[in-house]
Amino acid sequence: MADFNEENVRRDVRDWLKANWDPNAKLVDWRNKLADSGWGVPHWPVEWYGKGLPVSLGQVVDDEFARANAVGVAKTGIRMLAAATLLEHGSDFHKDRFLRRILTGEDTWCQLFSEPGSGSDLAGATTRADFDGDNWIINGQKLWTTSAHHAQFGLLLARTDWDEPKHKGLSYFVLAMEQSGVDVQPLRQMNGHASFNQVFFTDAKIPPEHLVSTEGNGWQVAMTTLAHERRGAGGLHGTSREGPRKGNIYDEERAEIATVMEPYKWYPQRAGRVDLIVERAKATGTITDSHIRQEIAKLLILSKSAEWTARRARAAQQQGRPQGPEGSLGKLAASNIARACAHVHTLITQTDVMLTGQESPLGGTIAEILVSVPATSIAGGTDEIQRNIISERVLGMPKEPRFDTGPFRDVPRNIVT
Amino acid sequence: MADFNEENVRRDVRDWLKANWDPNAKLVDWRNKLADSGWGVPHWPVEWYGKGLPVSLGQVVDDEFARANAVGVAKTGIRMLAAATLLEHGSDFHKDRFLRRILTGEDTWCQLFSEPGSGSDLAGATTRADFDGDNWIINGQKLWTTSAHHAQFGLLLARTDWDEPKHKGLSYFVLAMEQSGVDVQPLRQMNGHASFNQVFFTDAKIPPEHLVSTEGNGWQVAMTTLAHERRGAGGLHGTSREGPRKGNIYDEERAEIATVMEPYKWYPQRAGRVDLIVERAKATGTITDSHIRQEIAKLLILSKSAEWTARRARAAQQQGRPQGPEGSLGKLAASNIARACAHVHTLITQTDVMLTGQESPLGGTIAEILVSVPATSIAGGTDEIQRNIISERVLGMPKEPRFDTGPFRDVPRNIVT
Amino acid sequence: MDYSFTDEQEQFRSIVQRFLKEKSPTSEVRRLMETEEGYDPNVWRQLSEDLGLPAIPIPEAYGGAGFGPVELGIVMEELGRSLLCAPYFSSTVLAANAILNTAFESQKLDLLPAIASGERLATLAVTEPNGRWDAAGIECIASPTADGFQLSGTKSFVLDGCLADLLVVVARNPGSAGFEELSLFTLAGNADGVTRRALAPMDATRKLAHIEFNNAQATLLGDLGAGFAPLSKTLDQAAVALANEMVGGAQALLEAAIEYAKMRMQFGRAIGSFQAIKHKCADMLLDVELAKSAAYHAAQVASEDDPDTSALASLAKAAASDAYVRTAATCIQIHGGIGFTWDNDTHLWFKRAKSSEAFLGLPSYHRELLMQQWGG
Amino acid sequence: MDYSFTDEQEQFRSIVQRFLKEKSPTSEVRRLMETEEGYDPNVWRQLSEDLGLPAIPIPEAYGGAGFGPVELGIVMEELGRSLLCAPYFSSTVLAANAILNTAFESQKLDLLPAIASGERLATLAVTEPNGRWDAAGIECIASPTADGFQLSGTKSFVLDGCLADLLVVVARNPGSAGFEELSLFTLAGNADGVTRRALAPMDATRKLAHIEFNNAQATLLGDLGAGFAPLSKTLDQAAVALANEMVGGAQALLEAAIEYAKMRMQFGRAIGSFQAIKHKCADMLLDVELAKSAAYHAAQVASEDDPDTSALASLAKAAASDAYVRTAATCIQIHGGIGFTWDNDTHLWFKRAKSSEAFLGLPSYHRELLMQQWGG
Repeated sequence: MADFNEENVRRDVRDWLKANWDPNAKLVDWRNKLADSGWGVPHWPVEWYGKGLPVSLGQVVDDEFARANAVGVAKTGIRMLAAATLLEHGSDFHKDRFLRRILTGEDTWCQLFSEPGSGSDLAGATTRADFDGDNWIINGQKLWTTSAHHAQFGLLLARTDWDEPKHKGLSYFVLAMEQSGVDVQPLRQMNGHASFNQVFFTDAKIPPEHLVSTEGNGWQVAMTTLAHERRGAGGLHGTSREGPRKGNIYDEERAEIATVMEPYKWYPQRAGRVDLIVERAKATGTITDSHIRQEIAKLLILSKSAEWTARRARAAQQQGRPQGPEGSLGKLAASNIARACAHVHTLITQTDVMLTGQESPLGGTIAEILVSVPATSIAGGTDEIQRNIISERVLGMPKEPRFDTGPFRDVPRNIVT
Repeated sequence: MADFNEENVRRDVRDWLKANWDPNAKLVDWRNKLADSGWGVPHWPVEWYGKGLPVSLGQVVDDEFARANAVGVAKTGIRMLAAATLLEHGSDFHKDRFLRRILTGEDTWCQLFSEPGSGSDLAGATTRADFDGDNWIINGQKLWTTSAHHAQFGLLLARTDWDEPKHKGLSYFVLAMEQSGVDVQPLRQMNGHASFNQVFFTDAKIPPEHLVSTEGNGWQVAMTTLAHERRGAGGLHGTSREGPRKGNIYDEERAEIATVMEPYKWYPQRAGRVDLIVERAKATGTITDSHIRQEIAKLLILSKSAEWTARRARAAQQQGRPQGPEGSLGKLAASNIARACAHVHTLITQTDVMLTGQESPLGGTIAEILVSVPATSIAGGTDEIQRNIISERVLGMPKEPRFDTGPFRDVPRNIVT
Repeated sequence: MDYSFTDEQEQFRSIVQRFLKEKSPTSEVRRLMETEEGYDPNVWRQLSEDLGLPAIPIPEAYGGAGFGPVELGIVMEELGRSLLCAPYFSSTVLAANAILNTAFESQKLDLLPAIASGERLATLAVTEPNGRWDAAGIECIASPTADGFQLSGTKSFVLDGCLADLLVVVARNPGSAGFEELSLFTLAGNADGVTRRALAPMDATRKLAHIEFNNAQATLLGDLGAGFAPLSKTLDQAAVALANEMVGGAQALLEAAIEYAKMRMQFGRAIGSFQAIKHKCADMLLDVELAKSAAYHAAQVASEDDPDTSALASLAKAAASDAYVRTAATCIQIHGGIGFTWDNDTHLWFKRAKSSEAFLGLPSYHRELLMQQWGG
Repeated sequence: MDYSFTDEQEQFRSIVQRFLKEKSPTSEVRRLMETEEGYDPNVWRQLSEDLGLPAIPIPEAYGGAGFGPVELGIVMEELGRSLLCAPYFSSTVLAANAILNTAFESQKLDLLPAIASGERLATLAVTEPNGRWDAAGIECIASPTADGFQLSGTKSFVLDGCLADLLVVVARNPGSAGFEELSLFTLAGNADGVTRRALAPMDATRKLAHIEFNNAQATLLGDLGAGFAPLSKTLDQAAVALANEMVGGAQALLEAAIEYAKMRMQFGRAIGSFQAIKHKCADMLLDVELAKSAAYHAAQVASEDDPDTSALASLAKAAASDAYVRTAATCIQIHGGIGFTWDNDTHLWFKRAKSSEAFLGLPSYHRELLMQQWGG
């Protein structure tokens, strides 16, 4: 078991796939087989559906699955953040109860962290969890909850102690979404999509065994979830592989991915679509204007430089060097790129900027860019928060003095009605 | 005396000038006559060289002086700030001792407020004044002191109490510059000019009667000086009138003004010289480029809009309306204009940007612009301070919490060596 | 040149502001922008009868109130602030001015009184599917017939084009090109040979139409082929009016951002106490005040028929447009995620800012026009 | 494509950095920039003999060290950081590459070893008083004579032109124009018919010369009229080197600004604790790191002789130049009044940033070059 090497692993997984893989199986049956075998999440512990392989050898397993065109465990959406968090902080009860159905895709999860009154300041959550002797009773409101409307479970950050400082009064729960005290409403954005939900809790119930880690330790657990989110474990990992993929199981997987990816379909437009710029400028004839050429060039320079900066960060990581400043800059660069894109698309599109929908340029794509880019500098941490983080953590500049360190009860906060 | 009206005043000053004005007089003699008559500063009190006229009628007197081509009292440089401050806060001794020679131009003054350790935070001054039983003993260093090298007196802000909060431990003095404990050194700027001085105090002496107002009240007195400075009472009021001006007194006045104005000769370049842009773009042939046309247009729009904004503020003032936000924006607008000018001058000047001096474009003017504009967003209050003022005083946004309200002794500050 | 409003003008502004505050809360804006016609006829009648706003720029001789660009600017600024959904820009600013600048006396007497009273809704159709705002971009043809002219071609981005009773259309003589031989014509919105279709506007508060003319019978306004100068003047007047509308919208956004920043708490403080937010707000104020100065100045020179009006109209359009778009983006940013939601009102002004940026030509187009006049 | 430096390259950087830190403190920069020749021959000798820096980009066959643009980029970045006053860019980057790209084998063997050893100082004269950096701007004429060519015309902005032993001069055939019939020539700096005069540079650490050629006898490098391609390649290589120099300077400014902001107290706090300053620093870091990526990437593709090198050289020049100028301005702003004084070192880099912005062509020129290659 301890003697892993690439050759052994490759042979074992190849043999196992040869013996077991069937593109006409039912998706859940196949994934149960993966969970039992350990090949679905080989870097997980042997006790919990894995094989205890080092992460580096995971790539070998992935390669073999790709070679065989074999479908893997469910990985899209919030479910892998839930799994990672529970593996680190959950009890055996939690692992036993939740992990298998995460892998099979039978349960969908959502993240219940942000609130109307706590955005940048996530630890200022005021959704309350009060223990009534039998259950935790949840009241409050969460926001920006992707996929809440079809999730079975939510990762909930709620306040259990109002006399502790704000980071210490929070607890972390697994909440069953399908109950009467939970009301999920779509939240429409200014671009017309409703990718997110608002979730209202009115005396929703959580049994005591669904508390993760200990009471008051919720912020630490949430940090684990957020760290995995930053590393890209959640959300957008969901494009099916292309290739000669015919068979029932592929259809089932495609449907699963389509559902999970639905909220993200405008994300490329949110980023500004630098890829469209030069072709559009040619098509509209604006590429001959020296002013527009300058603006396009500035955008291309920004975008390429950001791309190379991300690669520098990745290269340093791969070589095991300490991460330089270049690793923290991507989000801020993306905001600048999105803004510059909207500006250049406007210059190129001219009067057609006034239109939207099918009849407008690129069947509405340009209009969608223009009304979506404002989200880039906000979602996942505003530019202002990013600049704080960069200046304090990367440049070592002194922190701002804080005014929210006393008992949370006394900290000035928003009145949410 | 109380019955002022425009007609009387105009007749009186005209008669008086007719009887007294002599373009061949000696400048000091003439100004002593002005001081005695009250016509030099007619809005000053009768007891102190004035006629107690309302400010509005001062314009009538100015008009008649201009009509007669008569020279007025000395008004350039810091001296009028000194006079205004002493008129408001000074004792009769101060007024008697200093005001006449301010008006005659025999004494030149300088302002000793800024220090190496206190720039934006003027109230953080650490130049100390300690009373030894006979005199105040001054030690420390001042900076950005225009004309200190030929001033007879300085307006000094110094700390007399280190246990009071910082605004309350300061006192305001008149310091005689011509003494051994005062060492004036020119301070060279990055553009090569040395318009300012550094002033070092080593046991410089001030007699007790040169304290202005009371001990510990220095910040209030300094506020008066600064308010007059903002209103434009000091500094740049010094271009001689043009016209058929022959006679000894004109020569003397011209020489006086030339000396006072010397430090300011690069100020037009500091502002960016938007006036040169279009002609330069034509001369260099760059005006045909659509990119450069856009940049020039942006600059012209900014500059004209700022000019009209200033006029809106003046018009409101003249009509006695409450000042709108437009009155506080000029300085910040000037920074944006200076920066945009430097950018456009660079675009127009191209490779010649590498040169300086006589052989370079416009005999060095362009080069001087490029190395002078960085001062615009700093001098007289940085852009950052301006934005604080605008957001707090105009927009009513909440102030930042302060950390310098305790005894000054305990306030973290710069170590100046 | 006067750099302030008179007391009468300030009073007039207050009246307009109060009316709009009552009649055009964002709940009404949201309701009307989802309708096909895009305005409330009742409010339009009140605005016409009680306040006489459609009459503002029209001389008394034609049933108007005889005010000038400054008073029109005041109305526009308040309309921009309140986002009132109404065919004011199309009928009062574009069509009325086009007729005033182009038509014979008898035509003005015939056409303008009903526009001034608000009973007739008119609009001006200049731009075509190519999106150009310069006269040389016009391809619509007016062919002479026995009893007038027949129009053929396509107009697009026509403000309230589906709603208008009367269309003022710019077209050219057959075989002509460039700035020459342009004329303005009128015809009823529902005339034979006219096919109107609503476009899907990014800014739902600004209804736009695509209009096809197939040998539609039309009446010539003024002299044949003399349309360039009056059209240019009309577009300059429209740019001045739009600039004033835009600074009103920008002001509304600025106020919303500041109000939110003072109220919103994060980290135990109002976010408005953080320099990052305070300094953004100071920069926004500067931006908006400078744009206001440009818009007011342009209205003033336009009222004096100053020869520099065209340059200053372009200057004001560019300044106000850039300031509006920037302010809208910053207002969303200060609101954070909330500012990106449909329920928050910021996007209503954001979209108006974007549509105004393009309407009558982008800022870059107007900067180029400015340079043609000031840059030699 | 590799996105990191090797351990050997990092080691090499450390050695160069240590040497420059010792030999080129700003006190030395200030001393040397006031001298006519603008460098310290002793330091140049050490830099040549001990570190072999002039040999870096020259192949071993010609007495060089045989390194490529990446190692040259490392040297340039450190030179930019330290502002060393020395004729490195002129001799090693411009002249050596021009000769390498243009000359016959025998000429390379003749000319390069002394440049590689640092004993001969050479420079390249391209630009003329018209300030153009494109080959079509060249007006200098090379007329054939019995024993070679005679140069006539004027060069300007020639880096270290008064100092150089050897001038490499770009000239064209009589009667030619545009990009055709250009050639490169060499002659001694003190040859007959050569009149050199120092220009007054804004950046005193970069000595510039105005050089007149009056029928000066010169030697043709390579083939007659084949100069365009090697000249373009040389200018691309120079742009890559300059981009790397600029990011070194920008990094020095960034570090100075942050150090000052952490140390400087106002209002009882380090100014670096104010968001206005912190956020400026975060933006500066982003600016500098993005420019670094562009500069490193350009050096890497240049070392692979990638056909996209020219586009990426222009991209890097524009990115680094803009970042450098912005960082210099922000560094002064963060220092406040102190940053505007002569005694504070910031202006040394500020002026280098401004001169580098124009040297080899402004960012706008390079953005246009980029678009010619990427924008169709």
